[in-house]
Amino acid sequence: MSEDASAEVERSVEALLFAAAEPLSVGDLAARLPEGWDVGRAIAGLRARYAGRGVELVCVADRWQFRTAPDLAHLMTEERQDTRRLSKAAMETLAIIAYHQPVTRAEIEAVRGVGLSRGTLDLLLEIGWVRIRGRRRSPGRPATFGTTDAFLEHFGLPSLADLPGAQEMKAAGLLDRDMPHGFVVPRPEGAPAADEDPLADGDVPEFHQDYLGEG
Amino acid sequence: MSEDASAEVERSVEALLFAAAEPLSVGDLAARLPEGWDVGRAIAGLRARYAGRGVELVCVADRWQFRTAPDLAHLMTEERQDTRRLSKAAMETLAIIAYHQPVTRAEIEAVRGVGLSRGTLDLLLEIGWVRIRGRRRSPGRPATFGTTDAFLEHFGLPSLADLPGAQEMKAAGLLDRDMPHGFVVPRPEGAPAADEDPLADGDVPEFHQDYLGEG
Amino acid sequence: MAESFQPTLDFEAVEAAAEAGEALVVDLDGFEGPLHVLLALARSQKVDLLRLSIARLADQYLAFVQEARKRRFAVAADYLVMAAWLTYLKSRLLLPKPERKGEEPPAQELAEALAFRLVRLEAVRKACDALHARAQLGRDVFARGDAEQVVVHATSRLEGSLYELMTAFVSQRRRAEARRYAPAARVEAYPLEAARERLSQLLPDLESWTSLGGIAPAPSAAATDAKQRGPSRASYLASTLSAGLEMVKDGRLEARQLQAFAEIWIRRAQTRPQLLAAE
Repeated sequence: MSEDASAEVERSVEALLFAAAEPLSVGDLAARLPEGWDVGRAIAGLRARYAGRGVELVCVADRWQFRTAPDLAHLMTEERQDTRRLSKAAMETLAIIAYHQPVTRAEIEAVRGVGLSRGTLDLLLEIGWVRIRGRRRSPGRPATFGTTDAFLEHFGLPSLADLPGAQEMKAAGLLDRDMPHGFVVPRPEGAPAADEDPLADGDVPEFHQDYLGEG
Repeated sequence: MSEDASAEVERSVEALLFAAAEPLSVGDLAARLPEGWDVGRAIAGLRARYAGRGVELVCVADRWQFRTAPDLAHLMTEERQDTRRLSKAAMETLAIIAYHQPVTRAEIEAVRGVGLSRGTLDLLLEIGWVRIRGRRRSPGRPATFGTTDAFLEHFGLPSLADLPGAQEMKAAGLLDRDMPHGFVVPRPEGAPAADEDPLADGDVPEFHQDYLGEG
Repeated sequence: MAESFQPTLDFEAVEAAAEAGEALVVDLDGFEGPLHVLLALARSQKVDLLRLSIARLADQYLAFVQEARKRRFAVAADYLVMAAWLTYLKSRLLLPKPERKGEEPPAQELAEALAFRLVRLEAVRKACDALHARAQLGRDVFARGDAEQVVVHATSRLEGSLYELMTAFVSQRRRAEARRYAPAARVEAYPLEAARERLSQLLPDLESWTSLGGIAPAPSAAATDAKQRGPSRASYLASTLSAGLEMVKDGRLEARQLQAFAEIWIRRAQTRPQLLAAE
């Protein structure tokens, strides 16, 4: 592709990403551009071009979006939204779900050593950062929770693998579902490792069963 | 002002303009930046930087905003095509116009035996399958309707003479039951009929007179 | 470690923990649960959590719970469960080593498991901080404030086939046909009077069985127009039958039919005396 042509791809991708309200995937972009245009290369070019500028091109949830540079946050007083300050319990629950997913309610409780109030999960589901992923193939078929793309977008993460410290935690065995040595006291719950069934259509777990009844 | 400092002003203005929900004036920008920052120069710098890119900094009513480049407007539109069917009434009206042309509104109603809703003719005219051919040389000089080339193209007809006649209708099994009394498939008139004046320039039929008032 | 296990020194233990740099306010609301308290206490030991002195941690925790109960009446049950379990664990840790295998996991393993849980909770805490420190959308970084929506041009393509056009034409014509009321098309009937008169004239000649169809007048074949043609064949037949049945009733005519829809035969009535004689 000639110099001119690739410049044209770049500015087209720039315009599309700039105009969009939502992050766009390479596929989204390609679908709106003539066939054969090298979107990936254009994105790489744009990333370099915007590096260090007031606006940067970032990858969130495997999609691309222009965002203001983080160090300029202090200027954005007008735009700042009243973000709900999550309680410590909610934030820890979110972190456990993010790092340990798919994770059941009982497993969340095991990590924190304390029961999970129903409102906490409700809140995270309502914000749209957490979703019910499926069901664990274990007695009672408890619902498993995971995070959403909106979670990745909010925290500016390209993917779950980019969760801060996730690699270290995994290496240290901290993300293993089983407690070592069958640690059972004081809360006797060590869910057996089993696979997860994806949530089937219409298989919406009932709150009483899945949030309260299990564990 | 040093090079670094003016670059900082530029990227701050860039971020503010990007994130703002509406265009910002120089005054708006200055109010949100530390005192003494040269907003005008930053804007000039940004204009130059974005010139020819996919996104441009434009001034609208003394306010500044980023807009996608005008030549990329086609990317901001999405063509979506959905197919729909003509209503039964519209299809029948089309058939009458096709076979009986040139035909006035009153004649269409006489053939169908029911009044013609304004929307039906409007729709056919809007689709471009029906046109006003001229005026009947009769009291009130009603507009005459006929089909267009687009109609022939859509139905794959080389000419009006190729409209299927009674034989084809019989072959299609449409006349199997009892043939309607005195069933004749009229030959449509492509050329102006003897009692028809072609539409002269500027002789735009008025709705009330030609679509509704007559008959 | 063992020397600090003195119930009377509880208060000092909490203070010691606080002095160790951990702002350990005795307020249960500040903690999510016993594990969080343990984590806060463990941090005060300033060692790798996996090399923690569990016995010392147990003492610190018991002191904390004691203090909490001193100031408040209600302490959540799980805090007490943890206290009881820690007391048990500590006593087992202090027991001389040789333990019978197979009964319960060795105390050291339980202690390690507890340490692991603390490490895991600590990791979650750190993850929380790391997440919180990230540039969050709407708080630290911002997307386009005035997004240009993609304009959707919906062009609807009309579907229509010649077959549909033909169908529409025919069905419209059929409806027009059904609507048409044509009084001119009324059927002209053969008057009953005429049939009666004609049959009376023919009666003397009807010596033997003659078919009704043969007697009824035929429509004029010469006429081309429907109006000139006069009554239909069916009308001639019906009126002639009707007149014939009247004459049967009067005793002047006889009629017979072998079966339904078969030909109807008529003849002049035979005289009654002859009939009687015959019987």
